Amino acid sequence: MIEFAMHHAWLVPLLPAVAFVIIVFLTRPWPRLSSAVSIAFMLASFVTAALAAYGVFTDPHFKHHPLIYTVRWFGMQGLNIDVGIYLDPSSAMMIFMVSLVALLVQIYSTGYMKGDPGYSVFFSYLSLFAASMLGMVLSSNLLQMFVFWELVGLCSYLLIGFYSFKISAREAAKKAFITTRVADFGLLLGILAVQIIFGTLNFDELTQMAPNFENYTTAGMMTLIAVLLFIGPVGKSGQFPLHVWLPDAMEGPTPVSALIHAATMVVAGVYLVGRNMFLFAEVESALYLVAVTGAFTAFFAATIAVTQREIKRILAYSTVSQLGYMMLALGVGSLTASFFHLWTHAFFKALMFLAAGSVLHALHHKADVWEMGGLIKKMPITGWTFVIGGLAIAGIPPFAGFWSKDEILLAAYQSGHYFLFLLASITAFLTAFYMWRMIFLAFFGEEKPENHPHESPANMTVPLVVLAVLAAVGGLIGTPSTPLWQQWIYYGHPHHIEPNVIIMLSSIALAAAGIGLAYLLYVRDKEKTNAKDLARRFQPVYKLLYNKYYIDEMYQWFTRVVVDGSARITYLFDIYVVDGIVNGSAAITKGLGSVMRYFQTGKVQTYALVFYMAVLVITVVLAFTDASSSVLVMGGAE
Amino acid sequence: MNFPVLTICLLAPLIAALILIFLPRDEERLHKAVAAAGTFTSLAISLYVYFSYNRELGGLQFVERIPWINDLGVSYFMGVDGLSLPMLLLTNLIGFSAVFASWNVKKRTKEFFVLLMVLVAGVMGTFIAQDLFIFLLFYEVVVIPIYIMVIVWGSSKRVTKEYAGMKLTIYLLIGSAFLLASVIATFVKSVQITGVPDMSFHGLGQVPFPEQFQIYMFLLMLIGFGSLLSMWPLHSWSPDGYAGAPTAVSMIHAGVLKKIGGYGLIRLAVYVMPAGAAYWAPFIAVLGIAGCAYAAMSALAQKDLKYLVGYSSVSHMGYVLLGVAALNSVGINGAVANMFAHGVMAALFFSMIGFIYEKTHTRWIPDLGGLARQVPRLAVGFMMAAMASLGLPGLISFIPEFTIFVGSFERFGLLAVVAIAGIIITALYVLRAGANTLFGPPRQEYDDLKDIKGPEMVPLVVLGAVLVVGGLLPSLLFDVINSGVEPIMAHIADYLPTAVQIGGGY
Amino acid sequence: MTGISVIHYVLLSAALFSVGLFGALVKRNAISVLICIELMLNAVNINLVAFNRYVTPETFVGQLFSIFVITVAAAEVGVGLAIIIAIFRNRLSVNLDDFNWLKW
Amino acid sequence: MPFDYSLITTELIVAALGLAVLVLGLIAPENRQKGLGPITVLGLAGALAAAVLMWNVQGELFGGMFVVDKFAYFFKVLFLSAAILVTMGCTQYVSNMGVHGEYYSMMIFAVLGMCVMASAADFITLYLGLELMTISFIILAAVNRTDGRSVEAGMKYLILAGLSSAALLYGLSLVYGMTGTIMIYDTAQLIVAENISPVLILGLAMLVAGLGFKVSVVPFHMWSPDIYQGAPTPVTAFLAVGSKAASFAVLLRLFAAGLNGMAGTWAMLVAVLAALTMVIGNLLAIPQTNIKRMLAYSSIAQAGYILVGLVSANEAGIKGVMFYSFLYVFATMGAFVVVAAVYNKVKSDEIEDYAGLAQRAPLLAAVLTISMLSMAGIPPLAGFVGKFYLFKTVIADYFWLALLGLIMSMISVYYYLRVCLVMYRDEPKENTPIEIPGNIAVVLMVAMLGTIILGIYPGPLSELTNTAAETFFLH
Repeated sequence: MIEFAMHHAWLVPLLPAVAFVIIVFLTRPWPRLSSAVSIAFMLASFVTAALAAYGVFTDPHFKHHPLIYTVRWFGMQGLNIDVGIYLDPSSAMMIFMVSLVALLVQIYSTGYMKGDPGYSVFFSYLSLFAASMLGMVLSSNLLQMFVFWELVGLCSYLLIGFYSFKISAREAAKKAFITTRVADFGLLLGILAVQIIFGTLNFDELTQMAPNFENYTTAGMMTLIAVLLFIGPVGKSGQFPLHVWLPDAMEGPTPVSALIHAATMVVAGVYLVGRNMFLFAEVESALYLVAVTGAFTAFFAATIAVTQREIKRILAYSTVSQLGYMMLALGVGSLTASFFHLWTHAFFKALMFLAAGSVLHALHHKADVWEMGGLIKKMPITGWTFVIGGLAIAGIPPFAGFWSKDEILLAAYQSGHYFLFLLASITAFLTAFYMWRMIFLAFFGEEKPENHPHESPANMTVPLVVLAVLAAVGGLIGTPSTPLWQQWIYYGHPHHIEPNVIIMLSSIALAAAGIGLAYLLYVRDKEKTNAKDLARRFQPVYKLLYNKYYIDEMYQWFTRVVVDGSARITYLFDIYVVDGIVNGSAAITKGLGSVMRYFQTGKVQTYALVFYMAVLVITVVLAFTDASSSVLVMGGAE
Repeated sequence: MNFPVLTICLLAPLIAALILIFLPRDEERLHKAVAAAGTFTSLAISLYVYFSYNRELGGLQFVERIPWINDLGVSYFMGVDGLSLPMLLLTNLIGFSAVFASWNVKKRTKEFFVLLMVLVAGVMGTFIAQDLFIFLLFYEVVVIPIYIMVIVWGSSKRVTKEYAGMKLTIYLLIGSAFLLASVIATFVKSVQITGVPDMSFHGLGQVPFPEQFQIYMFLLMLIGFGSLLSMWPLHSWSPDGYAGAPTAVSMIHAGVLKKIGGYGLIRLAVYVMPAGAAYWAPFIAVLGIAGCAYAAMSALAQKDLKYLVGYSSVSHMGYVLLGVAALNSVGINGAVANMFAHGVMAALFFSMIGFIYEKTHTRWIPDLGGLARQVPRLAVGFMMAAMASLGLPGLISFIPEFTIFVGSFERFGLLAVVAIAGIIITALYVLRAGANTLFGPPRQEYDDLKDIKGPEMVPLVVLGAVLVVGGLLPSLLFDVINSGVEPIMAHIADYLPTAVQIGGGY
Repeated sequence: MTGISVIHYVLLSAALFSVGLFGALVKRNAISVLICIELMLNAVNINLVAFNRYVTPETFVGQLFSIFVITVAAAEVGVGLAIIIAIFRNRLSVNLDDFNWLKW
Repeated sequence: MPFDYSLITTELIVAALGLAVLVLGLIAPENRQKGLGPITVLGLAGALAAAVLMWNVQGELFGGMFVVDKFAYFFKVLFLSAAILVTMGCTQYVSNMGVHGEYYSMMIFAVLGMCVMASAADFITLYLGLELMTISFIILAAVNRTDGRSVEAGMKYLILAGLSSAALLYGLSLVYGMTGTIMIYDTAQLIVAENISPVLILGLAMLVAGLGFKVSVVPFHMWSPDIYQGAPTPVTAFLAVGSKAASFAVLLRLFAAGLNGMAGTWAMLVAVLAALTMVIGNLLAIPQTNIKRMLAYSSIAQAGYILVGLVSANEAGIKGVMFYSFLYVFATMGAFVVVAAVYNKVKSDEIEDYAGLAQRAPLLAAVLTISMLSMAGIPPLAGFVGKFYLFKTVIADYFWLALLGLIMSMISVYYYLRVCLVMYRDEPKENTPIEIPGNIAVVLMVAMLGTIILGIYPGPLSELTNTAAETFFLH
């Protein structure tokens, strides 16, 4: 059974794809049936994934010898591409996590999306997404990965724009697609360079070649490749400066935000960098770039999150920030820490999104946390699971987030990038603060009389509970005392970082301080005067943060003025210059014709005159150009 | 002699046209049925040929050869190889779909379908003719039917249909004058050199033309085929022409007719004049790249859907040129595959735009919006075409583009990056168009639109299926193409600049 | 006869031809123009006869030719006059400048 | 010296027919005059049969003044076919005109003149044939006495033809003076590149002008638009085909055979004139609004293309000229018969009155379109193959000429398509279909099928012209 699952791991992505096809072509008119099909296939996929993962994690052989099955996809002289599966501990972990979260989100959606006219379509998209995401995780080469990478992007586009009749959703979807497209341009270039330089895109072959890259190319080129490859993840994982689409992506239905824009798709970038660690590891500078980008993004997004008011936006910026953590970990060389955080983050962030969805569901999509309050009384399950998520993300032991975040801080510290470590630590404080600011504002304090919240139905709360459990205990597999994680998921050789008590304690302290500050400002201070006062006192800073550093505006300006402007200029050039030449020559031809026709006067003698003038001209020209006739003699007559 | 499969394939639409001529004027449904039957026959035959073609063997198959004009060394020489086969299939896919995309034509249907059948047969002929002269006979068969179809059934927007039709026709004809001149010169030169007239592509390919001669001739052929392929800056007929043309013509023109340019460039110019190709390749690459970027930028400024797709197709043809210019196996494979992919995609795009125009009477993007709610199936077709246009993996156009990028990146390095950047702009305009047409708040005036159904679904189903199947199983396409490209590459290998050592360029 | 050679005849013929041509170009009356054309044909006849005399004295080819020319010219004039009558009936004019319905 | 008069069977038949028709026209009662058309057709068909049957007979008459070779037969077949087509296709037009006897007899005499021209091997025969044809055409142009335009055309043709004959004769006399012979094939031996005098050059220029006038080469073309427009349509058609082809036959005999020795002098001249002719003919056709006038300019352009065949002055070139002339018969006849048929109904030659022709008479519209496109040289119609044969002879030495010719022929599509535009796009002014009588339909089908078949399968005609061209230099 396990054996079967491992050797048929392609079933994992295929099953949801089948569900997609069935829903689109057969069951679309029957919503309940569609969701049943979707969930059934997802469950099958999850079981297969779990079995396969179990198989991998029980045989240490796979630590160094991934299970690879490939078939030829297409090829020609100079370019041969396979498709296949690449099953190693990392991908096993990912398929387990992705299929699990996807399954839970689908179950949750049966409640959340109830009655929506696009119910069936929604489930078909979710299935397609799951298929693509799982396919990407299992990819055995870069091109295949890129294909699925784009497909998850497509699903993201479709799902963000699910309420496409809303202009904001439409624009957000477009923005997401285009922003990631810009990034994918870099990724594509990187892939092309790899193909041309190494002649293959297969991970197993590249893994062998990368350490000896001097045989193929220069270190500079190698760095360039790594940087190009990294651009893709910058877009997909919402790293600065291409993070702008992710908060807007919250226009999609909340289950989508949970699944795609928190737990799975956005970590694809992290996964891609991790998967290609063999390339990045060869070039120090590229790795450093990853680290800096990650750390800065983490901090930067956290500062924005502090001032935001909409519940999903806060979560979105928090996601950006957490993704920054993961990148930082990769950058400092710790695949272990990065993927560990990826793992825990998936659970607690999905949990928080789903809980937020539950809140929105109850409040009829009123999103501003300042207009909520005291929800925990009416919505205990949602509230308490949210609190668990909050504890996890803030880094309070023994919740999952603590262990993974600690691992990252530790890795950063030990890599010697103290500044990055400092930035990460501050971020930890900010994270705790803004998260708990939100929790306190939304769930505690006074109830707002205009709200009539009610607890969500079981199909929504059950996934919450499951995720809450995972968020609580999911980190226990990687504690210093039970370093299971560290033994399985690593790059090169297992990390045996000595736990550093000071760092551990300081991170707890920072988290506690953040929560405490939030408590002081938003619970103790019933009127929130201090908070408002602070905002007023630091008005410019507050505005800057609240407006997300005006990056969106800059991009908009760039698109509107530079891109559209040059497009307009090109077009005008086209119709007036390029086409002008064409029309001009046509006009000249026609004009010549209509002018010359007037030589045809209709008078016989004009014609005769032209006739004999021509004879004269021809004679003269021929007599003067023909060499043999230069002697003026009458040859035949003499 | 074998059963003349290809001739029958070629004649089926012509026979349909002949039957149509003798049908009464007002039997509209019958006209459509006959046209559909004719194109379906061709489609079925070409599918049969495509899948029974022996890929391992490669080379010309289904050959028919009858001496035709002895003093010119012309023979009625039909056959398919890996290069013509996808194009043959493409022609018939689009021809068949075009009949159904024209299902709502009400005006003078008899003439319309007669001309359409001639059009399909003409295009098909160019792809299966293996003799240069016969190729030329078919090359311009289509020009006049197209003109008449544009002026009678076309639409006037930014430019009048009369202007569009005339521009399309005269532009392409003048381009072809250069081609004809070079063909005549090539023929005369080949007789001078070998003493035996032979107009088959293969025969001409064996003639050792002097290098200088090849260089001149290649330039002329490039002008000829380039204008048909809407190579920048010879592209300006294309957006206007497509905008003026009726749906079926836009489909066939953008879908396959244009591809004759790329096909001819490979089949004739590169194959017969390899030294010329090697000489001009960087120039072609620059034009191709300019075309990609320039047309993509122009497309971004468009508000009329047909203009948008018109410019977009110019941009995509830039990729084809780039692939050809790479002059390596990968690049040319990609170029041919991209022609196929773009053909399917453009035809689908134009047919969907045709339906939108038919139903809403506008193609002006700001006047549209929210159609996804009112006509969901139409929206699906539109989005599929749009996604294929921006090169979404999983649809047919990604792998060809990728292949072209590999081929050209290898040869031209940084230069190719500009073209690859075109994918961003493409995404921008395609998504904008999709978003502004299909999404957003539905408009009241379109509330009672009828979604496409019945025969109208055929283009979406046929072309959409090809989009997806070709995207998932690119080897279906590439194995065939490769079997045609390899011999060409082997043939011209001696003339090519020494291949860039892998990685050596950096 | 030493003073007169073929050149003189040729020059005479050329002069006659030119006079005829000049007349044909400037005269407005259709009949005058026809007569001028006859002059030009006669110039040709001079040429033919003179060349016969000086170049091929042993045959009569040139003279024969000139007789044919005279005959054909007569036929042409016959047709010409008929047409001029026809057009005069139609337009009440024989002025060539009036015959410009067909132009451009 | 006994002459083998069987060699001129064709001419004899035609001459007899002409006289018979002339007499019949005078004695036949008014209501029987219509019968002259079929008689003419039958008689010409007999002559055609004779010419075809004697294809393999060769020889010469009258001491070499009249040669009978395949080249001559080819052109005779061409003239006779053209005459048959035009007579058959325009019987209605002629009876509307109300002139029968003169028309048919003059038509036949024009054919006789052409046949003589095709066989002419000396200056006298050449001149006689030419004048017989020209005078017949002068009468034909003015044959519609009640129509001012027709008479004006006759008048103009009379004067200009006279002037051009004078130039031709003057040129012939100079050549005679310089060489001492009037036999074309003898001059070939006498004129060599070394002894070209200015007088000979003047003669050459005169010859070019005189014959250039007949084939309407720019700048000797100016008569043709006026006469084509004014003359009755069948006359125009026959003028465009027969007169032009016959003059090309003479032009080839005279230049390619007789003056071959000084080809170095005139080849470039002819090339330049050909180029000018193509350009001017096509450019001036663009703004025309009368279809006959437009076709006149277009036929000027056609002359430019055919002239290309003369530039190389070798067998291939002659073959090209013959091939093109033959397919030009079908194209021109198709076009003009349509014009005549439309005129019968619409009483107008203005292009705008062709509105909706595609709906009133699809066959007429289709034939006109196909004929015009064949003239433009669009594959797969005959014109393309013809151009291929013509331009292939010059492409090595005069590449610019070939390229220009091809470009101009593509530009010509512009004005042809304007006619298509009116015929296909516009709605007809009145909806009554135009009936096409059987004889016209036959002519139209022959023209259309000829154009298409010669385009798709030119092999047989090509071989025929090859053999005919081979006999050209065998004297």
